[in-house]
Amino acid sequence: MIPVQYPHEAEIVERIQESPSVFTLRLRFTDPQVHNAYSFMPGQFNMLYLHGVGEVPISIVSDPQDGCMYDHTIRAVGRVTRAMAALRQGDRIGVRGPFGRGWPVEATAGRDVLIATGGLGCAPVVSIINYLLARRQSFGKLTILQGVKHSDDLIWREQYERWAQLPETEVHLAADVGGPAWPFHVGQVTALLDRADLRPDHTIAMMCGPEGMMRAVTHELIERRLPEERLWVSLERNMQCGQGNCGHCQMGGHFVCSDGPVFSYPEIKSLFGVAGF
Amino acid sequence: MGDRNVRINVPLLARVEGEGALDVRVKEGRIDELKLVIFEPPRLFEKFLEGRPYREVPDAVSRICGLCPVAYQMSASHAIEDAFGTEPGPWVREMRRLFYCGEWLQSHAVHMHLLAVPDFLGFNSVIEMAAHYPEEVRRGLEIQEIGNAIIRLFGQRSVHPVGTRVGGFYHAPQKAQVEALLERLHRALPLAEALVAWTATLEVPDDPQEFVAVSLRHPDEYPMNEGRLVSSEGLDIDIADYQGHFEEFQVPHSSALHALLEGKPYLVGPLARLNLNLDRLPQPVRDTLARTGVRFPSSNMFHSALARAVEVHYAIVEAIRICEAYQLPETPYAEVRPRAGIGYGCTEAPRGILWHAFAMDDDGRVVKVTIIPPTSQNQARMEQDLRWSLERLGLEKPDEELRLRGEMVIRNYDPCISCSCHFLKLNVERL
Amino acid sequence: MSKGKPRVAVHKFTSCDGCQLAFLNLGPQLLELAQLVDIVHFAEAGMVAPDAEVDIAFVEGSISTPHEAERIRAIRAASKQVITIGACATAGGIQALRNLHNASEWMADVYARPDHLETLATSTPVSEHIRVDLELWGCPTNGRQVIGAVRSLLFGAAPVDERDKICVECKRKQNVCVLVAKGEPCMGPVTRTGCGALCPAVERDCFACYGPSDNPNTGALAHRFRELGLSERAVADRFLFINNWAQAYRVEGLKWREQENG
Amino acid sequence: MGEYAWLPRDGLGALLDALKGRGYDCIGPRIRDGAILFEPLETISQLPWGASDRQGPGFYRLADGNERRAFHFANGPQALKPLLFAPREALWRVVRNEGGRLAFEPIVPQAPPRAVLGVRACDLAALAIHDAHFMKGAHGAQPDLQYAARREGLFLVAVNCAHPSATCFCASTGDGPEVRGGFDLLLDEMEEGFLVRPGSGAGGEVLAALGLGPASEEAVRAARRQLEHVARCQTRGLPGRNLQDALFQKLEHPHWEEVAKRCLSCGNCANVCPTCFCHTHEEAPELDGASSRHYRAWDTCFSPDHSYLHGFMVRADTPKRYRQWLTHKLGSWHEQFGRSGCVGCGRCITWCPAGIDITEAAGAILEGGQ
Ligand SMILES: Cc1cc2nc3c(=O)[nH]c(=O)nc-3n(C[C@H](O)[C@H](O)[C@H](O)COP(=O)(O)OP(=O)(O)OC[C@H]3O[C@@H](n4cnc5c(N)ncnc54)[C@H](O)[C@@H]3O)c2cc1C
Ligand code: SF4
Ligand code: SF4
Ligand code: SF4
Repeated sequence: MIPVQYPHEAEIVERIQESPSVFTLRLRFTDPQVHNAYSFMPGQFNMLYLHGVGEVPISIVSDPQDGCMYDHTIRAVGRVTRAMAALRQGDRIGVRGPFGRGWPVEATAGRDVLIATGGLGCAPVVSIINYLLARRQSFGKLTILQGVKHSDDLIWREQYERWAQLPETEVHLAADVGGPAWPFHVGQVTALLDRADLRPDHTIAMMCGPEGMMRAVTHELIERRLPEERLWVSLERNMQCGQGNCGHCQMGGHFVCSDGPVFSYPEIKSLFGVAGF
Repeated sequence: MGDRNVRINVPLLARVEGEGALDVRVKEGRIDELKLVIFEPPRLFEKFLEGRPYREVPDAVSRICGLCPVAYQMSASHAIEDAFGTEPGPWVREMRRLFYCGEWLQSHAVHMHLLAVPDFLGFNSVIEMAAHYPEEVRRGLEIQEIGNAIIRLFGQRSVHPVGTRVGGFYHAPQKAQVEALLERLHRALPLAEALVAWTATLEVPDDPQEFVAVSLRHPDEYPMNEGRLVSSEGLDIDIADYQGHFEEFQVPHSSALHALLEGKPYLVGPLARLNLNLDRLPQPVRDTLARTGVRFPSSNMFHSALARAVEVHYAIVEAIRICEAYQLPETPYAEVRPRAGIGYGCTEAPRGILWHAFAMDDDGRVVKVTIIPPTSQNQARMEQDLRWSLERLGLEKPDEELRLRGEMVIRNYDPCISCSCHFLKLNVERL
Repeated sequence: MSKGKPRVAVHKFTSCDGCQLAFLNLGPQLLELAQLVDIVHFAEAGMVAPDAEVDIAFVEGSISTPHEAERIRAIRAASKQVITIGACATAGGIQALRNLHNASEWMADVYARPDHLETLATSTPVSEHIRVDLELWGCPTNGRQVIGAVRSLLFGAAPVDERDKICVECKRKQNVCVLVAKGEPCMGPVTRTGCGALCPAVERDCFACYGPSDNPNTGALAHRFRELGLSERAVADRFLFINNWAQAYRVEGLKWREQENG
Repeated sequence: MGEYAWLPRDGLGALLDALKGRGYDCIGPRIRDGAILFEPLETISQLPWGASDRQGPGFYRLADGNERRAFHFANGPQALKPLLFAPREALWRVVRNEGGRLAFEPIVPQAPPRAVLGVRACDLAALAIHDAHFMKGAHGAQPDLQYAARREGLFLVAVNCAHPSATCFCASTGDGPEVRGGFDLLLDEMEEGFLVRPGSGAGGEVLAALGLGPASEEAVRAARRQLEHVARCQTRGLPGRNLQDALFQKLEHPHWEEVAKRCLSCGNCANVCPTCFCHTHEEAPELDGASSRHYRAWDTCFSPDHSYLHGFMVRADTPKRYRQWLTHKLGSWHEQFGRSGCVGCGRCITWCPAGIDITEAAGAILEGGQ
């Protein structure tokens, strides 16, 4: 096991600017021992450390099978992430992880998979999408619903378009505010559910994004008779340690960093949407 | 010069605390008018202290000056204790001396290394100077830091320390802390001796002049918190009688009040103190001074720098003495029982006597305050010195040289312009 | 930040000079700092270029004269980042007590010829005049704060905004609470961290020289002070002191002052 | 009753010497700045002989005790927490070389073995929780390097309480006043001396080295009476041992707003609480930028950054913050640790500057049945 009480050096192998405020860092641990020992599951995250500035929790977006590099897609919003935006290929950062419980990959076996995301919520699910697509035969239909605030916020448009071409795969996009080059739906993600052809008793749903959006989708899906235990959400809370120690991420009795960040709906139902938890 | 009209405008005088301007009008080869214009945005401390409870006063007056907060706390505490009839006792008395040593060390070290010495050596700043005199600068910073450490021992921080209360201190340092400090003081002693020797080698203009020196004088100590007010012309009065002999008045060109002693400008500060209290220095300090070959009392104003170095040495020797005898007290302060009355406090701030008068009411609230800081007392003397020095330098000299000498003269007084002032512009008008 | 070393200025307004000492008391670190940044203006330390364009302008002091009000606007125009240092620049300082009184009357009491003085009726924080990028609180601001800000900016990151309560630092230092163990009217529960909880460490009450914290429950603390035996006037004094012009304190203090006056 | 040895009062010094002789740095209660705190202990004369305390909501004063007793006081503001989970400490250090490479290194304190005298039942109950949290990875964490280094070799001399304070309610939580385990040696203080009992191999060795005789049956009976008396003196209590379900049904109770009017959101309750473990991380780079230290520092659910997410605070106001503290401490703690997070030490009551009483708040919220 790699010690995660302190970071390990990683090199930025590649840096991709996805949109004016979003960038992807492709990382590789420099210590071969760490590199070999490291493995993760879709939905897990790392604590990324910027020298002298601090650490932030960031999901791993790459496919776990692509064992030589780990991608992180980051939106520059505040102190640490904005400073990280200045990183270039060849720069070094610190990485601790992987942390948390990822998506329930086993539970997808033989089922249709619905993935609903909002905002940059797509980052944590990209990994599971890639993971599933690499094991196409083991599950049924894949439906991807992605909502963004403004049409300009959509990153990875080509990727969505590529996925949309795959067999038994549907992609539906929506923006609260559309634009000239936006051929897709204008409005809430929930409206996309009408377009998707859902088979409630065969479907498992995974959600990620703003909690309001996830709550809305959850309610819609429950209305459509999806069993609660097949609804999965990925949560965000303030995290300092990443491993169930610092107490910041608690939501009721859960440590979101280690019990989650991915939860089944019944696990968190009682406090989901209660202001203050 | 004829009727050529020259105006030199130096936007900002460096290395003094604050902003002011110097206006010099030269007429027929003589200085016709000279004004040290101090623009101190008035902060009205004397006014807003009225009605405040005595408990707050040490914390409030400290904010008059970031360079000598201890001095303000000491003068005010003494004045209020005087008004209340509080006797803080021997432990507090000794510790106040130690506390004050800290301020002399830090303030003198800052002035010598960051403000004045670069003048003598021809640098604009300590950062430039450090490249050529790394050892000397390091030594200065070390002395400054030990001064800060003494202030922190009682007050937690060196600027606006929080440990002083009327009646003494809030908290007594632990013995182990004092022992740790003592060790540092012993290490600093040779630095201070070296500083005295080195300062004596700095080349300064040799230009004696006549002036009146004023300081406190104590029966058996070098003065800090107590004593009578004496002058080089035989004044010897109780501090309560200050206003009977000294006159404070406003001049149109300055927001800092000026003061005269029986109608004459006078000098306060290290040179005045040393000139008047040589016999109160302990032997080792006198010996070190004697080895420099410079004789005191001195009438060379530029010997102020050496006087500061001597006081640095003295402060370390004195601090060692106090720390060696340190005992934890039963209580670090005397209980205070407010009563109506007027009290006076006069202590030796790094820059000279700082005089306070506090009128208090029965609830322990302030009724009226008068504060006379050293820099306003030195102002008339500075103008006198500037006149003398610039004329001696020769008014026909280029403006730049006049300006440099003018600044040097001013800085030599270590004017605490925060207790008073701002931008220093030199306007030389030659008519 | 522009290429090469960032250019830094330290400006003084109405103040005691104490916050500039946060730099001058750095010791050897001051020389190190001078290697990392280009200190172009810092009059007290000998660098003079008040109008120079800079990346970071530190501003000490409140705005209390018409000339200062002009000067601060010029500094804003010439600086990428303006960082206020200390209670004067950030909240108007102790001298803002004049704002609650008739300043011209006061002036006449201190100076025989007040007409020789040019001053505003108020002493106000820099942020009432220009946009400020970062405020470092404290009377005085300390070296850790200024170095922390500079270092963060050198790393290309915004400095951390410290807004917890003094009590947090106080407990970390394992001080004995003076409010509980001595009944002192400690302002720690409504005051911002940064100093290191200095006052309780010497067995005395915090007097709020670091200004209001996040989410300050001034009303609850004022009531607690009353329970401890403070008069209405004494409660008002607690709030109307070093940071009297800071909104949270001003409102609470004036409330008690009015109650006292009936 | 050979179970208890008898240590005469003037033999306490021998115990201290025996501990020092085994290489322990000794820590014990001492008076500092108006309270009784755990401080380095050189001689037993430094113990608070003859001192006691009076405590109430938001109130603590030293008081006269009994000259013949060194432990005749109720716990002060600290438990063992600051000794093991340091209020602020560096976790790791990083150095960046010229080429931009980063070298990370954990900072593990050089902790000499320590012996603590005067540990109470509530302190030991809290210690068990922190051991589970920091060392045994109750929530999946790898063992905490710093905590573990200090915990290793900690020798605990416990004392049964003989003087309860008005804020104690350990009897109600079931954690005291009688010490039941987790110690190396256990003392009952009587006027003439101490009953001593070992609780571990190490404790047994120290005890054997002291060569003490057995305690009299009378002394044992007196000690028992003393302990029972202390338990009876406690007047405060919680409405039940497991309040999780009850509290989470009362999330909208108006009393949350009521408490918040008085609550200063200062976090003192959580900081003095021996079981609270929240901490924040801080970065402290050197000025030259080449190296940096990553610290952790005590934090509480009353701080703004505790629940901060970019652009949004989960708990921006005091009702939410106080509710988080109480529902975690008395509620969701059960889910996390299989017990309540409250050991009944009463510190949060005494050291709350506003004098808010956790037992009263819980009572008010659960009034009318759980
Ligand atoms: C499990 C998890 C996975 C995440 N995955 C991604 C991802 O793949 N891509 C991405 O861009 N963002 C992700 N985030 C959000 C990201 O961590 C925050 O945007 C980031 O911490 C903001 O830091 P900042 O210093 O730039 O912002 P500031 O607003 O300056 O925040 C200051 C500090 O608060 C804390 N903080 C602020 N916002 C959050 C937050 N949303 N979550 C946790 N801590 C926060 C951090 O300690 C941060 O340093 C994830 C968050 C979590 C909890
Ligand atoms: S002493 Fe003051 S700052 Fe410290 S905990 Fe008590 S109330 Fe808070
Ligand atoms: S404890 Fe309060 S008054 Fe004292 S230094 Fe800190 S902020 Fe200022
Ligand atoms: S309950 Fe008391 S100690 Fe706790 S945060 Fe509120 S005021 Fe502070």
